[in-house]
Amino acid sequence: MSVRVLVQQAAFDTGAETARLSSLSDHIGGMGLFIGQVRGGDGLLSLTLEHYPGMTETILNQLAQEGMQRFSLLGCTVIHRVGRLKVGEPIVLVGTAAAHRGAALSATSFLIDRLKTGAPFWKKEEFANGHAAWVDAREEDEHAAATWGQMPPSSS
Amino acid sequence: MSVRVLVQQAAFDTGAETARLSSLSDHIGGMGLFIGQVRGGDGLLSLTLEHYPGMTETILNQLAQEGMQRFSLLGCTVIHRVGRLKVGEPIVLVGTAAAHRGAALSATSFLIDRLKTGAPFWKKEEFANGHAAWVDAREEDEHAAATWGQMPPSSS
Amino acid sequence: MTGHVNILYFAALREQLGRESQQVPLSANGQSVADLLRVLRQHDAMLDEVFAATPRIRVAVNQKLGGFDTCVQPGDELAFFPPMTGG
Amino acid sequence: MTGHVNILYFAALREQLGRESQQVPLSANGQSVADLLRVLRQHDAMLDEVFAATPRIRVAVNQKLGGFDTCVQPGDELAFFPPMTGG
Repeated sequence: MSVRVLVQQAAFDTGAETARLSSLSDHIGGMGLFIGQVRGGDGLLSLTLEHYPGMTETILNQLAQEGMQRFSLLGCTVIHRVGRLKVGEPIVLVGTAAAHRGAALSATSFLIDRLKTGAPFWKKEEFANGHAAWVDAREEDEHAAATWGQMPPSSS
Repeated sequence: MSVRVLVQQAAFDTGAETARLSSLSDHIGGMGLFIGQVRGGDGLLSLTLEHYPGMTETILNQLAQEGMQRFSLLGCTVIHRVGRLKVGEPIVLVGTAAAHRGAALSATSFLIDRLKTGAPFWKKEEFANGHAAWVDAREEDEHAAATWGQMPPSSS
Repeated sequence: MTGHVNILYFAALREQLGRESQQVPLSANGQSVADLLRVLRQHDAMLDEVFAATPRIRVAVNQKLGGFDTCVQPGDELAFFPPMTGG
Repeated sequence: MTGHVNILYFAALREQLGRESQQVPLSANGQSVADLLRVLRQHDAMLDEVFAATPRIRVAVNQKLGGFDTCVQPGDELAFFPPMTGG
Protein backbone atom coordinates (compact mmCIF):
# COMPACT_ATOMS: atom_id res chain seq x y z
CA MET A 1 0.00 0.00 0.00
CA SER A 2 1.39 3.35 -0.98
CA VAL A 3 -0.61 5.25 1.68
CA ARG A 4 0.03 4.53 5.35
CA VAL A 5 -2.00 6.30 8.05
CA LEU A 6 -1.67 5.54 11.75
CA VAL A 7 -3.04 7.10 14.91
CA GLN A 8 -1.29 5.60 17.90
CA GLN A 9 0.05 6.22 21.37
CA ALA A 10 3.40 4.55 20.68
CA ALA A 11 6.43 6.34 19.27
CA PHE A 12 7.24 5.82 15.60
CA ASP A 13 10.47 4.71 13.95
CA THR A 14 11.57 7.38 11.49
CA GLY A 15 14.24 5.16 9.96
CA ALA A 16 11.81 2.31 9.30
CA GLU A 17 9.18 4.68 7.90
CA THR A 18 11.72 6.21 5.53
CA ALA A 19 12.87 2.76 4.43
CA ARG A 20 9.27 1.72 3.74
CA LEU A 21 8.62 4.81 1.59
CA SER A 22 11.93 4.40 -0.22
CA SER A 23 11.15 0.81 -1.20
CA LEU A 24 7.73 1.55 -2.71
CA SER A 25 9.01 2.26 -6.22
CA ASP A 26 12.20 2.37 -8.26
CA HIS A 27 10.92 5.65 -9.66
CA ILE A 28 11.27 7.53 -6.40
CA GLY A 29 13.85 10.31 -6.68
CA GLY A 30 13.11 12.18 -3.48
CA MET A 31 11.37 11.90 -0.14
CA GLY A 32 10.20 14.70 2.11
CA LEU A 33 9.64 14.27 5.82
CA PHE A 34 8.29 16.47 8.54
CA ILE A 35 8.45 15.48 12.19
CA GLY A 36 6.74 17.60 14.82
CA GLN A 37 7.77 17.30 18.42
CA VAL A 38 6.74 18.85 21.74
CA ARG A 39 8.48 22.23 21.93
CA GLY A 40 9.61 23.21 25.42
CA GLY A 41 9.62 26.66 26.98
CA ASP A 42 7.68 28.66 29.62
CA GLY A 43 7.83 25.72 31.99
CA LEU A 44 5.92 23.36 29.70
CA LEU A 45 6.14 19.75 30.83
CA SER A 46 3.94 17.87 28.41
CA LEU A 47 1.13 17.92 25.88
CA THR A 48 -1.82 15.60 25.99
CA LEU A 49 -3.27 14.85 22.57
CA GLU A 50 -6.97 14.04 22.40
CA HIS A 51 -8.63 12.89 19.18
CA TYR A 52 -11.93 11.72 17.69
CA PRO A 53 -11.43 8.00 17.04
CA GLY A 54 -12.73 6.96 13.66
CA MET A 55 -13.13 10.44 12.26
CA THR A 56 -9.40 11.08 12.69
CA GLU A 57 -8.42 8.08 10.60
CA THR A 58 -11.01 8.96 7.94
CA ILE A 59 -9.81 12.56 7.65
CA LEU A 60 -6.13 11.58 7.58
CA ASN A 61 -6.78 9.01 4.87
CA GLN A 62 -8.69 11.56 2.77
CA LEU A 63 -5.88 14.04 3.26
CA ALA A 64 -3.24 11.48 2.26
CA GLN A 65 -5.22 10.52 -0.84
CA GLU A 66 -5.60 14.16 -1.80
CA GLY A 67 -1.83 14.60 -1.41
CA MET A 68 -1.16 11.51 -3.55
CA GLN A 69 -3.26 12.87 -6.41
CA ARG A 70 -2.37 16.52 -6.14
CA PHE A 71 1.40 15.95 -6.13
CA SER A 72 1.54 12.65 -8.08
CA LEU A 73 3.13 10.98 -5.10
CA LEU A 74 4.47 7.44 -5.22
CA GLY A 75 3.92 7.02 -1.49
CA CYS A 76 2.81 8.87 1.59
CA THR A 77 2.82 8.28 5.35
CA VAL A 78 0.99 10.12 8.13
CA ILE A 79 1.48 8.97 11.72
CA HIS A 80 0.03 10.98 14.58
CA ARG A 81 0.47 10.13 18.23
CA VAL A 82 -2.16 10.61 20.93
CA GLY A 83 -1.98 10.62 24.71
CA ARG A 84 0.51 12.35 26.98
CA LEU A 85 3.79 13.39 25.36
CA LYS A 86 6.66 15.07 27.17
CA VAL A 87 8.81 17.95 25.91
CA GLY A 88 11.09 16.68 23.14
CA GLU A 89 8.92 13.70 22.25
CA PRO A 90 7.77 13.28 18.63
CA ILE A 91 4.10 14.01 17.90
CA VAL A 92 3.62 13.60 14.19
CA LEU A 93 5.43 12.25 11.12
CA VAL A 94 4.49 13.18 7.58
CA GLY A 95 6.45 11.49 4.81
CA THR A 96 6.15 11.69 1.03
CA ALA A 97 7.87 10.00 -1.88
CA ALA A 98 7.87 11.34 -5.43
CA ALA A 99 9.84 11.22 -8.65
CA HIS A 100 11.23 14.70 -8.01
CA ARG A 101 12.08 16.73 -4.95
CA GLY A 102 9.70 19.63 -5.64
CA ALA A 103 6.62 17.42 -5.43
CA ALA A 104 7.87 15.60 -2.32
CA LEU A 105 8.64 18.81 -0.44
CA SER A 106 5.47 20.64 -1.48
CA ALA A 107 3.37 17.62 -0.53
CA THR A 108 5.04 17.48 2.88
CA SER A 109 4.10 21.11 3.55
CA PHE A 110 0.60 20.55 2.23
CA LEU A 111 -0.03 17.53 4.47
CA ILE A 112 1.21 19.10 7.70
CA ASP A 113 -0.49 22.44 7.02
CA ARG A 114 -3.82 20.75 6.37
CA LEU A 115 -3.47 18.28 9.23
CA LYS A 116 -2.92 21.06 11.79
CA THR A 117 -6.37 22.57 11.45
CA GLY A 118 -8.31 19.92 9.55
CA ALA A 119 -7.92 16.72 11.58
CA PRO A 120 -9.74 16.26 14.89
CA PHE A 121 -6.86 16.51 17.35
CA TRP A 122 -6.71 18.78 20.38
CA LYS A 123 -3.72 19.61 22.55
CA LYS A 124 -3.70 20.31 26.25
CA GLU A 125 -0.58 21.82 27.79
CA GLU A 126 0.62 20.97 31.29
CA PHE A 127 3.13 23.22 33.03
CA ALA A 128 5.64 22.76 35.87
CA ASN A 129 3.62 25.13 38.08
CA GLY A 130 0.57 22.88 37.83
CA HIS A 131 -1.29 25.04 35.33
CA ALA A 132 -2.95 23.19 32.44
CA ALA A 133 -4.74 24.66 29.43
CA TRP A 134 -6.09 23.68 26.05
CA VAL A 135 -4.04 25.11 23.18
CA ASP A 136 -5.87 27.76 21.18
CA ALA A 137 -6.01 27.36 17.43
CA ARG A 138 -3.50 29.70 15.80
CA GLU A 139 -4.80 31.99 13.09
CA GLU A 140 -1.59 31.57 11.12
CA ASP A 141 -2.18 27.81 11.01
CA GLU A 142 -5.61 28.41 9.51
CA HIS A 143 -4.09 30.75 6.95
CA ALA A 144 -1.42 28.18 6.10
CA ALA A 145 -4.09 25.52 5.53
CA ALA A 146 -6.17 27.93 3.45
CA THR A 147 -3.30 28.69 1.05
CA TRP A 148 -3.71 25.14 -0.29
CA GLY A 149 -7.34 25.83 -1.23
CA GLN A 150 -10.52 24.30 0.07
CA MET A 151 -10.70 20.66 1.04
CA PRO A 152 -12.96 19.21 -1.67
CA PRO A 153 -16.28 17.90 -0.35
CA SER A 154 -15.77 14.21 0.35
CA SER A 155 -18.34 11.75 -0.91
CA SER A 156 -19.68 9.71 1.99
CA MET B 1 27.58 20.98 17.27
CA SER B 2 24.38 22.16 15.68
CA VAL B 3 25.74 21.85 12.11
CA ARG B 4 26.76 18.44 10.79
CA VAL B 5 28.20 18.09 7.29
CA LEU B 6 29.50 14.80 5.89
CA VAL B 7 30.71 13.66 2.48
CA GLN B 8 31.08 9.91 2.49
CA GLN B 9 30.77 6.71 0.48
CA ALA B 10 28.85 4.87 3.19
CA ALA B 11 25.08 4.91 3.55
CA PHE B 12 23.60 7.12 6.26
CA ASP B 13 21.17 6.24 9.06
CA THR B 14 18.09 8.45 8.72
CA GLY B 15 16.74 7.40 12.12
CA ALA B 16 19.98 8.24 13.90
CA GLU B 17 20.32 11.57 12.07
CA THR B 18 16.77 12.53 13.02
CA ALA B 19 17.41 11.56 16.65
CA ARG B 20 20.56 13.69 16.69
CA LEU B 21 18.72 16.74 15.34
CA SER B 22 15.81 16.19 17.70
CA SER B 23 18.06 16.14 20.76
CA LEU B 24 19.87 19.42 20.00
CA SER B 25 17.40 21.65 21.82
CA ASP B 26 14.21 21.51 23.87
CA HIS B 27 13.00 24.42 21.76
CA ILE B 28 12.70 22.37 18.58
CA GLY B 29 9.10 22.12 17.42
CA GLY B 30 9.67 20.73 13.94
CA MET B 31 12.19 19.00 11.74
CA GLY B 32 12.29 18.87 7.97
CA LEU B 33 14.11 16.19 6.03
CA PHE B 34 14.81 15.60 2.39
CA ILE B 35 16.33 12.37 1.16
CA GLY B 36 17.35 12.02 -2.47
CA GLN B 37 17.82 8.60 -3.98
CA VAL B 38 18.82 7.15 -7.35
CA ARG B 39 15.68 7.23 -9.50
CA GLY B 40 15.36 4.28 -11.88
CA GLY B 41 13.95 4.24 -15.39
CA ASP B 42 15.20 3.98 -18.99
CA GLY B 43 17.42 1.08 -18.02
CA LEU B 44 19.49 3.05 -15.52
CA LEU B 45 21.63 0.81 -13.33
CA SER B 46 23.60 3.24 -11.20
CA LEU B 47 24.98 6.71 -10.68
CA THR B 48 28.60 7.42 -9.89
CA LEU B 49 29.05 10.58 -7.83
CA GLU B 50 32.34 12.44 -8.25
CA HIS B 51 33.25 15.41 -6.09
CA TYR B 52 36.01 17.92 -5.39
CA PRO B 53 37.44 16.88 -2.01
CA GLY B 54 37.98 19.83 0.30
CA MET B 55 35.97 22.31 -1.71
CA THR B 56 32.82 20.18 -1.30
CA GLU B 57 33.04 20.23 2.50
CA THR B 58 33.76 23.97 2.51
CA ILE B 59 30.79 24.77 0.28
CA LEU B 60 28.41 22.51 2.20
CA ASN B 61 29.47 24.05 5.51
CA GLN B 62 28.94 27.56 4.14
CA LEU B 63 25.54 26.52 2.84
CA ALA B 64 24.57 24.96 6.17
CA GLN B 65 25.67 28.09 8.05
CA GLU B 66 23.70 30.28 5.68
CA GLY B 67 20.65 28.09 6.27
CA MET B 68 21.13 28.30 10.06
CA GLN B 69 21.14 32.10 9.98
CA ARG B 70 18.55 32.67 7.31
CA PHE B 71 15.93 30.41 8.90
CA SER B 72 17.00 30.70 12.58
CA LEU B 73 17.58 26.98 12.68
CA LEU B 74 18.42 25.12 15.88
CA GLY B 75 20.25 22.43 13.93
CA CYS B 76 21.06 21.31 10.43
CA THR B 77 22.54 18.21 8.78
CA VAL B 78 23.83 17.71 5.23
CA ILE B 79 25.17 14.30 4.25
CA HIS B 80 26.11 13.58 0.64
CA ARG B 81 27.36 10.26 -0.62
CA VAL B 82 29.99 9.78 -3.32
CA GLY B 83 31.02 6.79 -5.40
CA ARG B 84 28.83 4.30 -7.24
CA LEU B 85 25.21 4.10 -6.10
CA LYS B 86 22.62 1.73 -7.52
CA VAL B 87 18.99 2.52 -8.34
CA GLY B 88 17.03 2.96 -5.11
CA GLU B 89 20.08 3.82 -3.01
CA PRO B 90 20.07 7.06 -1.01
CA ILE B 91 22.31 9.87 -2.27
CA VAL B 92 21.76 12.84 -0.02
CA LEU B 93 20.14 13.72 3.28
CA VAL B 94 19.26 17.27 4.28
CA GLY B 95 17.79 17.76 7.74
CA THR B 96 16.75 20.87 9.61
CA ALA B 97 15.42 21.59 13.09
CA ALA B 98 13.60 24.78 14.06
CA ALA B 99 11.14 26.14 16.58
CA HIS B 100 8.35 26.08 13.98
CA ARG B 101 7.52 23.96 10.95
CA GLY B 102 7.60 26.77 8.39
CA ALA B 103 11.26 27.54 9.02
CA ALA B 104 12.24 23.85 9.05
CA LEU B 105 10.47 23.09 5.77
CA SER B 106 11.64 26.24 3.96
CA ALA B 107 15.21 25.62 5.08
CA THR B 108 15.05 22.05 3.80
CA SER B 109 14.01 23.28 0.35
CA PHE B 110 16.64 26.01 0.45
CA LEU B 111 19.46 23.60 1.28
CA ILE B 112 18.64 20.99 -1.34
CA ASP B 113 17.93 23.59 -4.05
CA ARG B 114 21.26 25.31 -3.43
CA LEU B 115 23.22 22.08 -3.04
CA LYS B 116 22.07 20.78 -6.43
CA THR B 117 23.85 23.43 -8.47
CA GLY B 118 26.21 25.03 -5.97
CA ALA B 119 28.28 22.18 -4.53
CA PRO B 120 30.97 20.44 -6.60
CA PHE B 121 29.35 17.08 -7.29
CA TRP B 122 28.95 15.46 -10.68
CA LYS B 123 26.83 12.47 -11.60
CA LYS B 124 27.59 9.86 -14.23
CA GLU B 125 24.81 7.51 -15.29
CA GLU B 126 25.41 3.89 -16.21
CA PHE B 127 22.76 1.96 -18.16
CA ALA B 128 21.94 -1.71 -18.62
CA ASN B 129 22.91 -1.49 -22.33
CA GLY B 130 26.44 -0.43 -21.39
CA HIS B 131 25.96 3.24 -22.22
CA ALA B 132 27.36 5.71 -19.69
CA ALA B 133 27.02 9.50 -19.69
CA TRP B 134 27.54 12.47 -17.42
CA VAL B 135 24.30 14.06 -16.29
CA ASP B 136 23.67 17.50 -17.76
CA ALA B 137 22.83 20.31 -15.39
CA ARG B 138 19.09 21.00 -15.49
CA GLU B 139 18.00 24.55 -16.11
CA GLU B 140 15.11 24.18 -13.69
CA ASP B 141 17.59 23.28 -10.93
CA GLU B 142 19.46 26.50 -11.61
CA HIS B 143 16.21 28.46 -11.50
CA ALA B 144 15.26 26.77 -8.21
CA ALA B 145 18.59 27.75 -6.69
CA ALA B 146 18.27 31.30 -8.00
CA THR B 147 14.88 31.83 -6.34
CA TRP B 148 16.71 31.87 -3.00
CA GLY B 149 18.87 34.81 -4.12
CA GLN B 150 22.57 35.01 -4.70
CA MET B 151 25.00 33.08 -2.54
CA PRO B 152 26.74 35.88 -0.61
CA PRO B 153 30.46 36.23 -1.40
CA SER B 154 32.29 34.18 1.20
CA SER B 155 35.19 35.81 3.00
CA SER B 156 38.31 33.69 2.59
CA MET C 1 -40.12 8.46 12.42
CA THR C 2 -38.60 8.96 15.86
CA GLY C 3 -35.31 7.93 17.38
CA HIS C 4 -32.30 9.50 18.95
CA VAL C 5 -28.97 11.03 18.09
CA ASN C 6 -25.71 10.41 19.88
CA ILE C 7 -23.77 13.57 20.75
CA LEU C 8 -20.05 13.60 21.51
CA TYR C 9 -18.04 16.42 23.08
CA PHE C 10 -14.28 16.80 22.79
CA ALA C 11 -11.41 18.66 24.44
CA ALA C 12 -12.33 21.82 26.38
CA LEU C 13 -16.05 21.28 25.70
CA ARG C 14 -15.90 17.76 27.11
CA GLU C 15 -14.05 18.95 30.19
CA GLN C 16 -16.29 21.91 30.91
CA LEU C 17 -19.46 19.89 30.45
CA GLY C 18 -18.08 17.01 32.49
CA ARG C 19 -19.42 14.54 29.93
CA GLU C 20 -18.08 13.03 26.76
CA SER C 21 -21.35 11.94 25.19
CA GLN C 22 -25.10 11.92 25.59
CA GLN C 23 -28.07 10.49 23.74
CA VAL C 24 -30.94 12.82 22.96
CA PRO C 25 -34.29 11.95 21.43
CA LEU C 26 -35.04 13.29 17.97
CA SER C 27 -38.76 13.30 17.36
CA ALA C 28 -39.05 14.90 13.95
CA ASN C 29 -37.19 14.97 10.68
CA GLY C 30 -35.99 18.12 9.04
CA GLN C 31 -34.23 19.57 12.08
CA SER C 32 -30.88 21.23 11.59
CA VAL C 33 -27.99 21.02 14.04
CA ALA C 34 -28.83 24.59 15.08
CA ASP C 35 -32.50 23.66 15.72
CA LEU C 36 -31.51 20.70 17.87
CA LEU C 37 -28.91 22.68 19.78
CA ARG C 38 -31.43 25.46 20.52
CA VAL C 39 -33.79 22.94 22.13
CA LEU C 40 -30.96 21.30 24.07
CA ARG C 41 -29.71 24.62 25.44
CA GLN C 42 -33.21 25.57 26.54
CA HIS C 43 -33.38 22.42 28.69
CA ASP C 44 -29.77 22.26 29.90
CA ALA C 45 -28.43 25.32 31.70
CA MET C 46 -24.90 23.98 31.87
CA LEU C 47 -24.79 23.23 28.16
CA ASP C 48 -26.17 26.69 27.46
CA GLU C 49 -23.54 28.31 29.66
CA VAL C 50 -20.60 26.37 28.20
CA PHE C 51 -21.68 26.89 24.60
CA ALA C 52 -22.26 30.61 25.24
CA ALA C 53 -18.75 30.94 26.72
CA THR C 54 -16.92 28.98 23.99
CA PRO C 55 -16.20 30.76 20.72
CA ARG C 56 -15.92 29.02 17.37
CA ILE C 57 -17.47 25.66 18.22
CA ARG C 58 -17.28 23.19 15.34
CA VAL C 59 -19.71 20.40 14.54
CA ALA C 60 -19.28 17.07 12.79
CA VAL C 61 -22.24 14.99 11.66
CA ASN C 62 -21.47 11.30 11.25
CA GLN C 63 -17.77 12.09 11.57
CA LYS C 64 -17.85 14.62 8.78
CA LEU C 65 -17.25 18.33 9.40
CA GLY C 66 -20.42 20.23 8.70
CA GLY C 67 -22.27 23.46 9.23
CA PHE C 68 -24.88 24.18 11.87
CA ASP C 69 -27.44 24.10 9.06
CA THR C 70 -26.72 20.41 8.40
CA CYS C 71 -29.90 18.33 8.64
CA VAL C 72 -29.97 15.80 11.47
CA GLN C 73 -31.51 12.35 11.10
CA PRO C 74 -32.36 9.80 13.79
CA GLY C 75 -29.35 7.58 14.39
CA ASP C 76 -26.85 10.29 13.49
CA GLU C 77 -23.67 10.83 15.47
CA LEU C 78 -23.07 14.50 16.24
CA ALA C 79 -19.87 15.87 17.70
CA PHE C 80 -19.12 19.34 19.05
CA PHE C 81 -15.58 20.54 19.61
CA PRO C 82 -13.31 23.59 19.59
CA PRO C 83 -11.07 24.42 16.60
CA MET C 84 -8.65 21.56 15.98
CA THR C 85 -5.01 21.86 17.01
CA GLY C 86 -3.18 18.83 15.67
CA GLY C 87 0.34 18.37 14.39
CA MET D 1 58.21 36.19 -8.62
CA THR D 2 57.77 32.87 -10.45
CA GLY D 3 56.24 29.58 -9.48
CA HIS D 4 53.53 27.28 -10.62
CA VAL D 5 49.85 26.64 -10.31
CA ASN D 6 48.19 23.29 -9.83
CA ILE D 7 45.25 22.64 -12.15
CA LEU D 8 42.54 20.07 -11.46
CA TYR D 9 39.94 18.73 -13.87
CA PHE D 10 36.69 17.05 -12.85
CA ALA D 11 33.97 14.87 -14.32
CA ALA D 12 33.57 14.97 -18.13
CA LEU D 13 36.56 17.33 -18.48
CA ARG D 14 38.80 14.96 -16.51
CA GLU D 15 37.66 11.99 -18.59
CA GLN D 16 38.03 13.69 -21.96
CA LEU D 17 41.46 15.06 -21.13
CA GLY D 18 42.58 11.76 -19.65
CA ARG D 19 44.15 13.60 -16.72
CA GLU D 20 42.93 14.78 -13.34
CA SER D 21 45.61 17.38 -12.66
CA GLN D 22 48.69 19.11 -14.02
CA GLN D 23 51.20 21.63 -12.79
CA VAL D 24 51.93 24.60 -15.02
CA PRO D 25 54.56 27.30 -14.53
CA LEU D 26 53.34 30.80 -13.83
CA SER D 27 56.02 33.29 -14.65
CA ALA D 28 54.37 36.63 -14.05
CA ASN D 29 51.85 38.14 -11.69
CA GLY D 30 48.67 39.83 -12.84
CA GLN D 31 47.48 37.05 -15.09
CA SER D 32 43.81 36.17 -15.07
CA VAL D 33 42.42 32.65 -15.39
CA ALA D 34 41.49 33.54 -18.98
CA ASP D 35 45.05 34.73 -19.75
CA LEU D 36 46.53 31.53 -18.38
CA LEU D 37 44.04 29.33 -20.17
CA ARG D 38 44.72 31.08 -23.49
CA VAL D 39 48.44 30.26 -23.21
CA LEU D 40 47.73 26.69 -22.16
CA ARG D 41 45.38 26.10 -25.08
CA GLN D 42 47.95 27.48 -27.53
CA HIS D 43 50.44 24.83 -26.35
CA ASP D 44 48.09 21.90 -25.81
CA ALA D 45 45.96 20.87 -28.77
CA MET D 46 43.97 18.34 -26.74
CA LEU D 47 43.15 20.86 -24.04
CA ASP D 48 42.12 23.34 -26.72
CA GLU D 49 39.86 20.80 -28.40
CA VAL D 50 38.18 19.62 -25.19
CA PHE D 51 37.60 23.16 -23.90
CA ALA D 52 36.26 24.26 -27.29
CA ALA D 53 33.80 21.33 -27.30
CA THR D 54 32.57 21.77 -23.71
CA PRO D 55 30.02 24.49 -23.00
CA ARG D 56 29.68 26.30 -19.70
CA ILE D 57 32.98 25.32 -18.08
CA ARG D 58 33.27 26.59 -14.49
CA VAL D 59 36.43 27.56 -12.65
CA ALA D 60 37.36 27.52 -8.99
CA VAL D 61 40.45 29.29 -7.66
CA ASN D 62 41.70 27.91 -4.36
CA GLN D 63 38.48 25.91 -4.02
CA LYS D 64 36.31 28.98 -4.42
CA LEU D 65 34.02 29.45 -7.40
CA GLY D 66 35.27 32.36 -9.47
CA GLY D 67 35.13 34.07 -12.82
CA PHE D 68 37.61 33.71 -15.65
CA ASP D 69 38.79 37.22 -14.80
CA THR D 70 40.01 36.08 -11.37
CA CYS D 71 43.69 36.92 -10.88
CA VAL D 72 46.00 33.90 -10.58
CA GLN D 73 48.94 33.82 -8.15
CA PRO D 74 51.83 31.35 -7.97
CA GLY D 75 50.85 28.51 -5.67
CA ASP D 76 47.16 28.77 -6.49
CA GLU D 77 45.00 25.72 -7.05
CA LEU D 78 42.78 26.04 -10.12
CA ALA D 79 39.98 23.67 -10.99
CA PHE D 80 37.94 23.42 -14.19
CA PHE D 81 34.69 21.48 -14.34
CA PRO D 82 31.26 21.30 -15.97
CA PRO D 83 28.13 22.66 -14.24
CA MET D 84 27.59 20.85 -10.96
CA THR D 85 24.91 18.19 -10.63
CA GLY D 86 24.69 17.19 -6.98
CA GLY D 87 21.82 16.08 -4.81
